[in-house]
Amino acid sequence: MEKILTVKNLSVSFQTRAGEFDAVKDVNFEIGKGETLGIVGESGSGKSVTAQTIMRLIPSPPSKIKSGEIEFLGQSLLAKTDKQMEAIRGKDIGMIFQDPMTSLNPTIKVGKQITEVLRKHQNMSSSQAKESALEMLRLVGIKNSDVRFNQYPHQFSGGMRQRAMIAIALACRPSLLIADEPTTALDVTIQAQILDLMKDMQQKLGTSIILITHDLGVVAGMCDRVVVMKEGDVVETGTTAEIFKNPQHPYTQRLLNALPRLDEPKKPKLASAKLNLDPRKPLVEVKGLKQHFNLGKGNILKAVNDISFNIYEGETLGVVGESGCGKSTTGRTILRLYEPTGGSVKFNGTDIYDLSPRKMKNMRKDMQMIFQDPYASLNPRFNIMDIIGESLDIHGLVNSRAERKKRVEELLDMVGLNPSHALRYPHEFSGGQRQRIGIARALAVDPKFIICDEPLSALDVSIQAQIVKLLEELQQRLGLTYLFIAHDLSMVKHISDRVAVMYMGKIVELAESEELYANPLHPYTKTLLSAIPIPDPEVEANKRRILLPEEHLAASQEAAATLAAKDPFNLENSQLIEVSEGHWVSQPSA
Amino acid sequence: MVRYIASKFLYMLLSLFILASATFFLMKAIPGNPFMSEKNVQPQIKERLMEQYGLNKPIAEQYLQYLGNLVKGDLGISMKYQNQEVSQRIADTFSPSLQIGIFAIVISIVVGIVLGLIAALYHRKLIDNVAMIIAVLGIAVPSFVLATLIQYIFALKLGWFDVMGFNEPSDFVLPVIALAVQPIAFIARLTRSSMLEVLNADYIKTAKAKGLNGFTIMTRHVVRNGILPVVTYVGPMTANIVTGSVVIEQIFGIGGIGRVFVDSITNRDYTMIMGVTIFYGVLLMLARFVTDILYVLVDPRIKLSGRKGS
Amino acid sequence: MSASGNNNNKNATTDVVGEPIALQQESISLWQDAWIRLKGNKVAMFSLGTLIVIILASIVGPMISAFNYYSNDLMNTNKAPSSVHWFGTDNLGRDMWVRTWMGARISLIVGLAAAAIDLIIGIIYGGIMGYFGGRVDTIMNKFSEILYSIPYLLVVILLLVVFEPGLGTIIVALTVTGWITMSWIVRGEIMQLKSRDFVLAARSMGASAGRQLFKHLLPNALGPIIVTVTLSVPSAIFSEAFLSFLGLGVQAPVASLGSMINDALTGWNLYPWRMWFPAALICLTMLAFNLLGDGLRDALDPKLRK
Amino acid sequence: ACGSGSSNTGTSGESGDGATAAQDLHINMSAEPPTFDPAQAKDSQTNTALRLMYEGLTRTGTDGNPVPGVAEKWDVSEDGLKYTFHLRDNAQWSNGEPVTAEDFAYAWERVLSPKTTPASEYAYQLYYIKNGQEFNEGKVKDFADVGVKVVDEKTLEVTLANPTSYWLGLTSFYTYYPVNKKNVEANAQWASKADTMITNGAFNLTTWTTGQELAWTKNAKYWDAASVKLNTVTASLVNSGATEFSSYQSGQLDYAGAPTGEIPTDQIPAAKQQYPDQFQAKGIASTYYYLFNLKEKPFNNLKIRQAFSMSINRQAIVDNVTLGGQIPAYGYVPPGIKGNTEEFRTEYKDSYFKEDAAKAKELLAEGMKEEGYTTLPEITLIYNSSEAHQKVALAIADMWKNNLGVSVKTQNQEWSVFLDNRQSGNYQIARAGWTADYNDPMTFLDMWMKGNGNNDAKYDNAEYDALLKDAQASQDNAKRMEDMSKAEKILVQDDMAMMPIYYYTSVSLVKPNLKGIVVDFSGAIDFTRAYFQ
Ligand SMILES: Nc1ncnc2c1ncn2[C@@H]1O[C@H](COP(=O)(O)OP(=O)(O)OP(=O)(O)O)[C@@H](O)[C@H]1O
Ligand SMILES: Nc1ncnc2c1ncn2[C@@H]1O[C@H](COP(=O)(O)OP(=O)(O)OP(=O)(O)O)[C@@H](O)[C@H]1O
Ligand SMILES: [Mg+2]
Ligand SMILES: [Mg+2]
Repeated sequence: MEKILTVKNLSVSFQTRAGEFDAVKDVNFEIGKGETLGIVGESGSGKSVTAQTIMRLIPSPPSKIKSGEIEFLGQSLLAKTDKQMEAIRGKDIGMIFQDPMTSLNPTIKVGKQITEVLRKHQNMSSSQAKESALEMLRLVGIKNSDVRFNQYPHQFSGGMRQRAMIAIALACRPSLLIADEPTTALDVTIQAQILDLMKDMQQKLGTSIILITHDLGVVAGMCDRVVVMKEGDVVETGTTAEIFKNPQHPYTQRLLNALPRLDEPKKPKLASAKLNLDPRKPLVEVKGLKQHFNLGKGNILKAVNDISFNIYEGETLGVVGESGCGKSTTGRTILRLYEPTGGSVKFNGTDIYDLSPRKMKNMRKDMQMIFQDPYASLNPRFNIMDIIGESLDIHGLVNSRAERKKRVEELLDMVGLNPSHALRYPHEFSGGQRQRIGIARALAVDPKFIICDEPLSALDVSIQAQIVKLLEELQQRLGLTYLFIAHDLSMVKHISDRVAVMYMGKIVELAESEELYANPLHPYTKTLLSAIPIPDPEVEANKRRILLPEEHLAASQEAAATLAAKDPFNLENSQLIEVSEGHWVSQPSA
Repeated sequence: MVRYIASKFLYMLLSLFILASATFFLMKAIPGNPFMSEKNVQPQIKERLMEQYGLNKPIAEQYLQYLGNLVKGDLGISMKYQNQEVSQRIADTFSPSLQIGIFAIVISIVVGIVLGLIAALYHRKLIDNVAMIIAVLGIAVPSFVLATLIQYIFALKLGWFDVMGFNEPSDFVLPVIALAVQPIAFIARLTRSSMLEVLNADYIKTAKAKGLNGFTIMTRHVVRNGILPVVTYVGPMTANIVTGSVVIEQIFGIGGIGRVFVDSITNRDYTMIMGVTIFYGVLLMLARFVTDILYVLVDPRIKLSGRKGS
Repeated sequence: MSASGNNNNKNATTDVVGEPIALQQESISLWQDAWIRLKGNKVAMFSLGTLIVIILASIVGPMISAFNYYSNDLMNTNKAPSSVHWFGTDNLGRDMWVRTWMGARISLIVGLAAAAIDLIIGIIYGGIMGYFGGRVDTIMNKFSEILYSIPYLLVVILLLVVFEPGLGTIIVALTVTGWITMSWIVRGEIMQLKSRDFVLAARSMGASAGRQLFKHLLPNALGPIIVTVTLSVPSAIFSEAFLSFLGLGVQAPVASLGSMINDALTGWNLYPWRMWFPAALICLTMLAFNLLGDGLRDALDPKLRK
Repeated sequence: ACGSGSSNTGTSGESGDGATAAQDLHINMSAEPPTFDPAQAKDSQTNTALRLMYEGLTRTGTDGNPVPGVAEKWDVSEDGLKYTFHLRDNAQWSNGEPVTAEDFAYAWERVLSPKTTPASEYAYQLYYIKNGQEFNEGKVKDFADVGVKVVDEKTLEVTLANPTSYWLGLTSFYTYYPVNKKNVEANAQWASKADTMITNGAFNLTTWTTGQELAWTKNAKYWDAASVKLNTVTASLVNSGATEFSSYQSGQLDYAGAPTGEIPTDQIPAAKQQYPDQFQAKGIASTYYYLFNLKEKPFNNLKIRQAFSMSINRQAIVDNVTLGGQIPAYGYVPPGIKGNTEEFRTEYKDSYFKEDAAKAKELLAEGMKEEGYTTLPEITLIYNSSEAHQKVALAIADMWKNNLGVSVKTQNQEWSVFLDNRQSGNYQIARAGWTADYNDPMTFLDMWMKGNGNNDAKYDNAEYDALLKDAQASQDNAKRMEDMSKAEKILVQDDMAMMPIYYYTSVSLVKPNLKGIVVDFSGAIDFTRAYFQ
C-alpha cells in the first residue's frame, strides 16, 4: 500500500523546571493511503505530543525534537520551513485537537472559524464558503446550523464545540486526518454519525486517518491497524483484529480486560446500608429548574427547560443525552455557577438559591464539580499543587503546608498522577492528566455530593477503571452522592443507580439503570442505546443502529414546537409520567 | 439594547449633574475671582462687577441659577472674554484640536498596535527589544520635550515646517507627532503584553493547524483577543487628545481648546470653567460608553448588564 | 488500579532522581516561582542592577561632590561639564551633578510612591467594578468618570490652599486621580476573565470574591497591569514637575528630574547638558523599569518558559 | 509727527524683497485680547490691539509727548482745569461716519456710568474729570454734571476736578478712546465679532480666529492713512516664549518680546550675541520689588527690613539672573517718569540706601535683639509661579543665606492664590511689581497711602500721606516733585517699607528693516506708524 506518512524513531522531550522529560521515545509507525491507524494508550503516553509534532505545532521551547524523521508523501516535514508548512496544514493534513473548548477562538463566530480554512485553501468566495461551512455543520450533526453558524464558541456545548473542531479539520478534505480524541465529548448517536462521516470521507476520497482514542469500541469499529503506546513508547503494533484477539503486551491485555461491556452483566452494587443512609432521603431536590440564555435580538435559548428530579443520598444519578441537550448547564445551574432563570434547588433541605454568600461558601464544601473541560477549568497560572490545594485552603482543612502537600500528593496518587509533578502547570499535562487533576480537586474537600461532568471522557480504559473504582469506593466508604453526566452509556449503566435521559433541555426518561437499559420506553432513549459501539470488531461489524427520523436531528427549538403532532417529541407540552415504579417517561400532557 | 442605551444615557445625565455640581463648588472654594490682577480693582467697581455677574449672591442661589441655565442649554457668557459665549468659544477652539487629535489618535492606534504586535511576535528577539526601547523612550521623553526638540530640528534648523501656526496641511505634522508619540508607546506596550498571552493560547495552535499564515493569524485571531486593554486605554485617550494638549498647542501655536481649559481656571473664568468641564465630561463619558460597547464586540463573553454570580 | 498505580509510583521514584528542584521546594507559589525564573532572565537582572545602581547613586552621588544643590554661583552660570562641575552648572550656577542625583532621589520617591498607590487603589477599585458588574460597576464606574472629569487644576489649587507644599502633598495630588486609568484597565481585564471556567471552578469550590479576584483574576491580568504601572512612573515624575511649579510639591531650590528638565528646556540648544543629564537618567530609569516589568511579566507566565 | 516722507517703494536698501514690499507685519501676543471694547480694556495685549484700531484725542508721539490725534488742536484754560478740544473734520469711523465730540462724551459716559455692564475696571482713569468719580460711584446721577461737554459736533470741552499736568497724555490712553455711539447702542455685542466693530484708528480688525490669530488691515478711512505704511498686521496668539523666539529666528515674526510677548531669559544672551542690531532692552516705567509684611514679626522691625534689603547684590541679579539689562533699583519710582523739567529719577537720585553686607549683618543683629530673637526663624518668600520670578527669588534667598545666615524658604503659588494671599496679608515677603498708569511719580507713590486699594503692605505713615496729599492738591509742579521725592525717601530710606530690586526693561527683537515703532514710557507699543524699510 502507498505510504502517506512515516514516523521514524521520533523522540520528543520537554524542558521542565525539573529537568528534561521524555514524552515520546523512539516512536515508529506508518500509515498508508486510505488507511485508519488507531493510536491507543495510557493517558499521558505521548499520543497528543506525537500528533502535534507531526503537524509541527508543538511549541518549541519548551519541547525539543530530539531525533527522528517524519515523512509525508515522501517529503520530510521536519525539514520544512514555516511557510511551507502553512501550505500543508489544513489542506493536506487536518487536525482535530483534543481540547475542543480551548482550541476554538473565543472571539470569533464558529462559522467564521470554519469558513476561514475553506477560504484559505479552497479559494472560495465568502458565500460559497458559508454554504460549505453550513453543510459541514450539518454533517457533524449540529442542528439549526444557520443559527449556530453565527454563535460564539462559549455558546456551544462541549460536544458541539468538539464537532465544530471536527468540521474545521474536515472542511478541506485533507488527505491525512489526525484526530486526537475526536469523539470524547459526544453522545453515542452523534459519535456514530461522526464516525460514519469519517468513514464515508475515507471511502470517497481515500483519506488516511490517524485516530487517537481511548475508546476501544471506536477503535474496533474504525481502525485497520492499531499502535499501542505507553509512557512514550510504542509497545505494540498490529492489525485491529490481531490486537483485540491476541494482545501481546501486558498493558494491552489490561486495556481490553478493564472494559465494562454493555453486553456483559453488571456487577451487583454494594448496598450502602451500613453507612446508615436513608436511600429514600433526597439530598438534592431540583424543582422546575430553568436556565434560559439570551442570545440577543430577542432569541432565547431554553438550555434547561423546567426540569425536576431528586437525587437521593448515596446514589449515583446518571445523566445521558444528546450533545447540547443541557446536561452541563443543568449541572452548573444546580451548583449556582449560573444564576438560574427559574426553579429551585434544595441541598439537604436548604434552598441554595436563597443563601448568603457566607452560607453558600460553607455549602460549597459539600458540593463539588468536575468540569467537562478540564483544561479551561484550571487556572493557567497555578501549579497543580495550588489548584488542588486551594479548596483545602478555602475551607481551612489543612493546618500546615506540609499537611497540605501531603494531602495533595495523596490525591494525585489516588487519581494516578505522579505526585512529583505537583509543581507543574496545567499546560504541561496531557488531556487525560488534566482531567484527573480536576477529579482530584473535586475530591480534595471530602464533599458529600459531586457533579461529574464527563469526568472520564479523556481517559483510557485502564485509568477509567481505576477512577471508577475510586469513585465507587468513596461512595461506599463515605456515602458520596454523584450526579454523573456522561455520554458513555456503558459507563453510565455501570456506575449509576438511576439514569435520567435528557433531550432538548428536558428529561424524557428517568429510571433505575437496569430497567432503563432493559426496557427503554422513550424513542430517544431507544435510539441512544442502539448506537453504543461495542469494543469487539465483529460485533461492531454486524450491528444495526436505530436512527432518529431526520427531522428530529435537524429540529431547532422552534421546529420542535411545530413537531407537536409527533407525540413523544412534543416536549413543550409533555410531562414525566411514572409508568411503572420508578420509571418515568415524558408523555404529552392532555 | 435600546433599554441599555437609555439607561446609560440617564446615568450619564446624572453623572454630568454631579460633575457640574462638584466642579461648581470646587471652583467657588478656591481663592480668587475673575477680576483679579496685579493692580487691584477698586472696591466699588469690583463690587459692581460681582453684582453684575451675580457673584455676590449666596452660593446656593448662584448654583441653582447656574443649573437652571444649564438645563436650558445655556452655558453662559465668558467672564474673561467679554461678550463671548462660552459655547461659541469652545466650538471655535475645539475644531483645531479635534483635527489634530483625530490624526494623532489614528496614528497612535495603528502604529502602536503594529509595533506591539511585532514585538510580541519576535518576543525577546532583537526587534522586540528595539521596539520596546523606542516605546519606553517615547514615554520617558514627555511630549513637551519632544515637541521642543522636533520643532527645533525640523522647523528651525531644517526649515521643513513652520515653527508655529495652523494654516497649511504641513502644520499638522509636528503637533501630530508630538501628540501621538506617547500614546503610541503606551499602546505598543499594552499590545505586546496582552498579545504575548494570546500567542500561547491553544486556539492559536488551531489557527496554525488551519494553515493560516502569520499575518492572518495575527490580524484575525491574535489582535482581537488581546486588544481589550488597548480599547480601555484608547477611550479616555481619545477624550484627552481631542480636547487638546495645552503644551503642544503652546509650543506649536495652535489655537486649540487645551489652552482654554487651563486659561479658564487661571483666569477664574467661572462660566468657562463650567463649560469646558461639562464638555469634557460629555466626551469622556461617551468615550467610556463606546469603550464598553466595544468590549462586547471584541469579546462576546463579556456581558455588560450581566447578572452577577454568587 | 493496582498495576498502573504501581507503575506510577515506580515512575515517581525514578523521576525523583531527575527532579532535584521539585523535591527541594516545599510548595512554590506563582510569585516564588516567578522570582526563580526572573533570576534567570539576564535582561531583567541587568535592569534590576541598573535600578539599584541608580538608587545608590542618588544617595551617594551628592555626598562625593564638593558642592551642594542650592548654593548659587552667579559668576559661573551655565558652565559646560568640566573637571570641577562634572555635569556642568545651571542658570544660577548650581552644580548639576549634585542636583541631578538629588533630583533622582525626589523623582524616584515620587514616581514609585505614586505608582504604588495607583496600583493598589486601581486594582482594588477596578477589580470590584469588573468582578461584581451590574449596578456596583455602573456606580463605581460613573464615580471614577466624574472624578476623572473634574478639572485637575482646580483640585490641585484646592490642595495648594489646604495643604503645606511638600512630598506628601504631591503624592496625594498625583494619586487623587492617578489610579483611575489603572482601575479602568483592571476592570476591562476582569470583565474579560471572569466568565472563564477556571473562575467558575474557583467559585464552585467556595472561593470568596476576594480570593477569586486576587488569586485567580488578577494574576491572569498581570500583563497590562504591569505595563500600566511601569508607565505611570514617568507620568508621575513629570506631573510632579508641573505640580511643583504650581507650588504644590517640593519647592525650589530642591530639584527633581522633571523640574530640571522643565527649567532646562527653553535653553536646551545653548546649554544641552542641563537637559541631557536629567533626561538621560529618566530614560535609563524608565528603560530599566520597563524591561524589569517585561521580565516580571514573562516570569509570571508559566507558558513562557525558556 | 512721523518724518518719513518717502513712500515705501524704491528707497529701501533691501528693495525687491517681496516681504518688504508687502508691508505685512507679523507679531505675537501671548494672550488673546479679552476684549476689543476700550471701556473694558486693561491689559497690554488689548492695549496693543486697540492702539492699532482706535485713536484718542491725542496720540503718543515719537518723543513720548502727546501729539494731535482726533483732536486737531486744543485750548487749555488759565487755571489748567478746562480743556477745549477741536476735532478734525476728516476724522471718521471705519464706516465713513465722522468722529464727533458726542462719540467721545458717550464713550466716557459708558466708562463712568454705574449702569454699564460689565463695569469698567479702569473707570478711575477718568476720575480726573470733574465729578467723574462721583458719577462713577453713583453720587452724581446726571452725566450732565460731569465735566464733559459737547459744544458742537467737533468741539469737546472737558473740565477737570484738579489741574493735572499729565492729564493731556492720558487722552491717548485706551480708556479715553471714542466709540461709535450708534453702533454701540444698536448692538450690545458689537465688540465680540470682527465685522461688527466700527473703529477710528489706523487699522481694522479683519480676521479673528479664536485663540489662534488676529489680523488687521489698513483702514483707508483713517484721516492720516497716508502716514500708515503697513498693509496688514497679523498677530499670532502663542503663549510660549521659546516658540516666539524660534518663530522670530525662522522669520515668521518680525517683532518678538515685550510688551505683548516674551523672550525666554535663557535665550537672551544668545539673542544679544546673534542679533546685536535687533536686540533691544528699553527701560520702562515699571519696578520689581518685594513686599514685607509690615504688620508681623520679624518684618515689623525696620532694621531687619533694612538688613534684608541691603544684603543683596542687585547688580549681580540683573547681570546674571534676569539678563535683560534691567537697572538695579534703590528707589521706587523708575526712570522714564517725568519730573519737573527732566526725568524724576534724574532730578532725584535713588541713593536712599547702599548695599553693604557687613552693615546689614549688624542691622540684623540689632533688629533681632530688639525683637527678642536669638535666631531668626525660617522666612518664607512667596512669588507667583513663573520661571523668571523663581530665579530671582532663588538668587535673593541664596544671598540672604550667605550674607545674613538666615534661611529663606521660597514658595511659588498659583496667580490668584498668590494675589489672594498678598492682598490679605498672608505672607512674610512677597514679590510685587508695579507699572505706571500715567507719566507722573504719583502713579507709583499714591498706592502706599493709607487706605489705598493697592497698599498690600498696609503701609501707614501719616507724614507720607500728608506729603502726597499736598502734592495732589498743588499746582506747582516743582513743589509737587519735591513733596513726592520727600515721600519716596520716607518710603524707601526711612521706613524701608518694601525692598526695591530692579527697574524693568522691555526686551524685544525687532527685524532690522522694521522701523517706526513707538514705545512709550510705560512700555506700551504703537505699531501704527511702523514700516519696513
Ligand atoms: N508542555 C509540557 N511540558 C512538560 N511536559 C509535558 C508538556 N506537554 C505534555 N507533557 C507531558 O508529556 C506527556 C505526553 O503528553 P500527551 O499529551 O502526548 O499525552 P497523551 O498520550 O495525549 O495523553 P492523554 O490521553 O491523556 O491525552 C505527558 O506525560 C505530559 O505530562
Ligand atoms: N453561555 C451560553 N450562552 C448561550 N448558549 C449556551 C451557553 N452555554 C450553553 N449554551 C447552549 O445551551 C445548550 C445546552 O448546553 P450544555 O453545555 O448544557 O450541553 P450538554 O448537554 O452539556 O452538551 P455536551 O454533551 O455537548 O457537553 C446548548 O444548546 C448550548 O449551545
Ligand atoms: Mg492527549
Ligand atoms: Mg456538556
